[in-house]
Amino acid sequence: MANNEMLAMILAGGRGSRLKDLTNKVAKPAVSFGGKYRIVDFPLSNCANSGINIVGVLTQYEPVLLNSYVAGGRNWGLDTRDGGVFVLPPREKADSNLNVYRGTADAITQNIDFIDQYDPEYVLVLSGDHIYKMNYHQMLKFHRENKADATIAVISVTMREASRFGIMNTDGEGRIVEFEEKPAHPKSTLASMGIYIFNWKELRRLLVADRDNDKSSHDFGKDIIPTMLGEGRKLMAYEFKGYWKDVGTVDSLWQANMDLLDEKSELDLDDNHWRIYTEDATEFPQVIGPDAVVDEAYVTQGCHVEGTIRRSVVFTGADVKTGAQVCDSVLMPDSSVGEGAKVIRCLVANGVKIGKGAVVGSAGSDSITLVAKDVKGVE
Amino acid sequence: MANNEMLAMILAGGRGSRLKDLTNKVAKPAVSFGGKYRIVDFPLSNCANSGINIVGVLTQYEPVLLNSYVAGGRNWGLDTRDGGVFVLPPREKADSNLNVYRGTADAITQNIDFIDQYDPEYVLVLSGDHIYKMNYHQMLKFHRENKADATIAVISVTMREASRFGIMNTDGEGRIVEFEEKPAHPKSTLASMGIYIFNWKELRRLLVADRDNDKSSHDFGKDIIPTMLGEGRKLMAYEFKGYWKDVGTVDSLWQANMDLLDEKSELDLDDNHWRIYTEDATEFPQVIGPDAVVDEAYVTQGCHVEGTIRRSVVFTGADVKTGAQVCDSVLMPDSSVGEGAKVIRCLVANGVKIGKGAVVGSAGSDSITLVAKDVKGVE
Amino acid sequence: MASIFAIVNTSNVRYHIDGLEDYRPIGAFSFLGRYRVIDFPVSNLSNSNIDRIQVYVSQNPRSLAEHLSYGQHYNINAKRGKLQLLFNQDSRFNPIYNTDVRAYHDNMDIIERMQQDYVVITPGNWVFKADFRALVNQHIESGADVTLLYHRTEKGDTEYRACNVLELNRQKGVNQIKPNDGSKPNCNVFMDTFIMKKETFIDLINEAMKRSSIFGLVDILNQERDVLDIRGIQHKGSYVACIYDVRSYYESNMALLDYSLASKLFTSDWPIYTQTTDSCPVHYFKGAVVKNSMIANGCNIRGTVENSIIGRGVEIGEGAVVKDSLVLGHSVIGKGVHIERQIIDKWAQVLNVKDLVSTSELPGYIRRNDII
Amino acid sequence: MASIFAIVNTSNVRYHIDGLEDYRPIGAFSFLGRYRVIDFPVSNLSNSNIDRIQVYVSQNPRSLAEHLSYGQHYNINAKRGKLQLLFNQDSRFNPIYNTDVRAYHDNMDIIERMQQDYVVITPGNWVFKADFRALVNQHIESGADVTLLYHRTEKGDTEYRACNVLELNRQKGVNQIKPNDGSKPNCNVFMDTFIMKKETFIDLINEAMKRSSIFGLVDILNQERDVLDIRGIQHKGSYVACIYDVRSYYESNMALLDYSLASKLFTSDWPIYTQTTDSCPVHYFKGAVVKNSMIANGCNIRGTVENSIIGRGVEIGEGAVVKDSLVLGHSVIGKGVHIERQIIDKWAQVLNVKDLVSTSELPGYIRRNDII
Repeated sequence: MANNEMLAMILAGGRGSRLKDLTNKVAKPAVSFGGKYRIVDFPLSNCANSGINIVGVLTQYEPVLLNSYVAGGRNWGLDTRDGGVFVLPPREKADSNLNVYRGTADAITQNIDFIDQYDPEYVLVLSGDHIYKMNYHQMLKFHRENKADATIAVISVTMREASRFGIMNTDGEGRIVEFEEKPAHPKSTLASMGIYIFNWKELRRLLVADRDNDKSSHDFGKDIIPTMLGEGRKLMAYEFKGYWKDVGTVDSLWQANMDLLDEKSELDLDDNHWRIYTEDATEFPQVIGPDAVVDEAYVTQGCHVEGTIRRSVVFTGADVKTGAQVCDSVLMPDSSVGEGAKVIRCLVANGVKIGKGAVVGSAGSDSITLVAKDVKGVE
Repeated sequence: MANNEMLAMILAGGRGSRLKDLTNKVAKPAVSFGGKYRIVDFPLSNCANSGINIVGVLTQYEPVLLNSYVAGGRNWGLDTRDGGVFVLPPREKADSNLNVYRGTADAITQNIDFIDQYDPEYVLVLSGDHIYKMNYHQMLKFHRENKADATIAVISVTMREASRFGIMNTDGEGRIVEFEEKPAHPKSTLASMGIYIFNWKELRRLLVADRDNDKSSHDFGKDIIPTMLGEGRKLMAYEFKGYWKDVGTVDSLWQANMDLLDEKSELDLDDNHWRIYTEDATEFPQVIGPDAVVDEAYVTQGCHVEGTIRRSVVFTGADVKTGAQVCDSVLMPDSSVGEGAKVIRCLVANGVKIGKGAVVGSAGSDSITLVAKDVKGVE
Repeated sequence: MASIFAIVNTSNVRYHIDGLEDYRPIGAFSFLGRYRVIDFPVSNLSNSNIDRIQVYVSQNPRSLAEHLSYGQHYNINAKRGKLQLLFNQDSRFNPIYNTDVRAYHDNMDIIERMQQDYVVITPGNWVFKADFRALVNQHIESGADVTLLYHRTEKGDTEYRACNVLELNRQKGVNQIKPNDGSKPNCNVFMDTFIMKKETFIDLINEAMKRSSIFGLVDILNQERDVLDIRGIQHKGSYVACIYDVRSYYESNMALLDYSLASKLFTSDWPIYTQTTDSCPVHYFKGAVVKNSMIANGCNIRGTVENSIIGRGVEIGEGAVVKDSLVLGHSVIGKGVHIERQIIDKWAQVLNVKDLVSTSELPGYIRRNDII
Repeated sequence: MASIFAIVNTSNVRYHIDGLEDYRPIGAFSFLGRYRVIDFPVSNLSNSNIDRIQVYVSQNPRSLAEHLSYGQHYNINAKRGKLQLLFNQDSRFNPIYNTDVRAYHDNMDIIERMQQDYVVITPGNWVFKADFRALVNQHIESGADVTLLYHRTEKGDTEYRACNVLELNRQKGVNQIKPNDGSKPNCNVFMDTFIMKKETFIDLINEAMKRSSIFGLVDILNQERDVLDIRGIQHKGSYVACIYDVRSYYESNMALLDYSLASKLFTSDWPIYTQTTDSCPVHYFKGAVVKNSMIANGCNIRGTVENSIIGRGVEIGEGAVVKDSLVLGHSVIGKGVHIERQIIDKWAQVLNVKDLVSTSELPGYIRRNDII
């Protein structure tokens, strides 16, 4: 498809420091999820499934793995003749020096020349660290039908949660009349999902003006959207109904993985009509040994299970040895649990080895134990 | 092929300012060459044909077009399961801020983590701005057979030219005993081609030491190679025989294009055994009109010739109108020459339009006229 | 947006081209030196945002399989979309069994698993430009059960002789689909392009198989025309070619040497994709004379080329004269050889016979790999 | 480095598997739930840095064509290398004409244009691990004209019954290649793998065609054994399987449930590539019981699975019991259904018959798409 009507820009520069040791060496969008995926697979697969061909990925912090991972876009079928996934870090130009992205809006501003190459009518701005399935083409249809200047995807949250989000106050027709960042006393429960459709010409003008504004923090939520509202532009809220999760903390990342065990969860990764694509691991088939117990689990290829797994999600290449017990836990790629070891309410990071007989986590813990370093065995 | 024995790093950050307006908006490696190619196609195709699967491209100056162009590596078949072309601009890490590459060696130093991912035995360092066909696998064989610590490709130049190059003085067996940068009184005519093979472990150690050396300019030729010679390492010169050209000036770029018209030139792009790959242009077939004259010319698809072309190279999408005369010139992509116009000894830049009846360049000029802006027609 | 899958049918019992078709189906024929005929239907579909495409092929599938590969170069997302080759067994003992219906029936399980609501069936041997999504929308709005695309011609008596024509009523309803008997210059040539619901398509195939083992889609539509609402849509476009014999193949290429006509077929908003072969540009040597021709990359031209289309990697020797000819890829026209009104198939070499001039209406044909 | 091209031959008149092979050649059979048999020869070649590969296919090419695509997922550079499907016409009126020699002869122009000096011919229905580049080097050093790969077995009387065996002299010279008549447990089973110069290969094909229209490569080698230096090389490797009937297909899969054996076939320095299908991980529901099994991604497991291999996207219903079975992709084993020693082909659904237990030595077989 030669469809350059809308291109997508994924903001993937976040450090994700609340994920602690999980983002020591990788950017948050590259963090593993759901057995075989990475977080950034979700916006990228959504783009592919929505018929978007050209995706810019704005990277900044520790991008080496993320760059290698997304470059070219083959994993998502985005390596078509005229399309592709393009990694866009900050860069030196004829008329400007190398500078970090100063904010979400500045990341786009620094790539105006990239976008101009394709001359799109619309630009979709996405965040690289949410788990959800969404048809951006439907959102564009809504944007066009409403002749909006910008459309922001929103999701209904509870009143209690609302203070943690950017909240959109809308009129009866869904037009945004006010935007409040983390309001102490929210007037609505429609939270911004950080997903924006802009008319490129108009956004371009705003970005150029914002670039030289010393007072701006160069952020969509704090600067661009308020400016547009101030100018009386038509901003529409597009309500999304479905599964959406910001996996910004260890607990929320664990919970989002656990949600996969729930047959009623809206996050169905087994849906033929909306596949989530990811890298192709050349791994041994999944082997369940003669004495294994696998009860309520989400286990992927390359795993080798000889012990017991209950209510857990086990990622590519993880290894659970004889007599080991893994309950209510997430084992990230290539982690291993030694013979007789117990892992309860844990998130075990990539490649971490838990020795023979060791016990980590506990059934009654308030929060999930992040196991980011090898645990010695008990002799 | 799961061959990670040697990976290649292409230094593509150069501004190429001697190419004047040709590199205003694109990095030098992205400059067009030979009708349908870009300069960087040569090292990339050489890598593909030499069986190298993983190529890092170190970009810095104006990389947006270069990034889009090389990302993924499909044009060179490098988008295999385990391979790829990875764009590597300077970046922010957990332990360091965003900094420009301080020199050719520093560019590799800042990407030690990238290289470590693949755990190669050898690293091939290339420059992104030379035109040549070379089998790096043969060079690796030479490197291995000599049990060298580093191997540098050299080419024999005339004594007069030697002062413009880094010159390798070797013993009878080809071992480098001395390196002189642009010597006033050269002792040898073996010039460095800027192509190095290093044993990765050893290079890694040297780069880490060089990183914190305040006195270093972090350059291979000026710092790393002299250090290795000082340590008494075995550095071998690998003599290349064949076509090799640094297209660093308008005149040399023009000349390298003209060399394609010479049937005896060693730069044979029609060689089935060593193809140069490039992007796939969706262009109309090449059309030669009823009154056209095409005599000694190199013309590619997407061109439309109604006028006269003599001793010239005509790039993708260029247009030569009725009665126009193009002699001893290079017409870069999408340029056009209006009815009755004359273009003589010129290099016409991408997209430049030469109006009806205009005359640019002259037969007796000392140097080639670079036409980088539209030329108005004569009424 | 209506969900649509497409079928490109590359074998049709009505069309056969001696010589050239011994090596590949018509869809794989070289076109304008640089394309293959099938690039046109597949690019049309891709540009229409239809990215589930089944290509049916029976004989000699290799060149088509390699050329189509998996569709990346047609801008088709390989995850969400799919360019799929489907093979049908070719009954050589009696070709009347090789109907389109049988090919679809052989692959019925795959057709049944398609998730799309509509199907566009378009042939692999016609060259034209069409927005199939717009045509499907027109089909849906009309309320018809089946829509057939036709080309209005004034040359039905001399051209399109192997094609079917549509007899239409005043409401564009199809009264009959019947072979062009050449009796009328003005007629509605059926472009072998069908639009219908997937369910209608499956019903028609099953019904056709039930009624006769040698029924094609056209036959069953003729029988069902009182039950179904079958309508014609006239194709708009300045260039239409059906390649069904040597003459139509030759002339459909040559017609595009008219630059003003070619400019209408190739426009920047409707790219025609093909597979790159990484050939270098054309090298014109001193003494070359080239007029009114299209030359594909990788050629070395030392002689004279006039009113001709030259495929990739062709060598034209010193003093050679090539006029009014189609020279396919990797052929060699030797020193001093003179050819006129010839089709030279791939890898052929004309070296020792110095004059090859066709004087009849039909162009001459030199077989693949032959040395002449 | 010797320049080598490879041929993977997926059709062999000696081997035929009723049922499964009606839908695809043996090379396209599912293996260990996640692979296809042909992944092994192609990965062997890719890992041996041989990237010009011709796959010969006669019947039902679709699944192979789709699975192989153009070889990117086998780590083959699509510009420098090429994974190419070559088709040979299948003479259904008399299968004795379907020889390997005829297939190569049909594509002789392509073979002649190959630029490589050596050819490795390896079959599409054997599973083993081999470094073909090392074998070619061994071949070159030995000075032999033709090298044949063989597997030393002690079970020649019960296994490899459709294979040929090599009679060797003390210098590993091949005295004869002849059908395994089952008379000896100890024998040298020919692994249908040949190494020779391209020129020797072309000469043998031409010579075979001259002598008999139904000669295969093995026949001509038998006749030329006094002229040519034909030698055997013994294959070293802990796992070798020839898939030539239902029993060998079943047992070659089941043998790999022994993890220590499987670990020798799958090592990190010799990846076995296959095509991804983007299935999600396996979901084990509350109450699932799984022992000693391999489960491919995309499955939903609610029942019991023991000593079985389950393909992609299979549904095992509540209370269902699957034992000692091979369940191919996208099948459904319904609630409470009990199957034992069965091969369930793709897309089949066992819903209404509650017990499917094979008591004979042969496993049962349920056809593709069937509802039981």
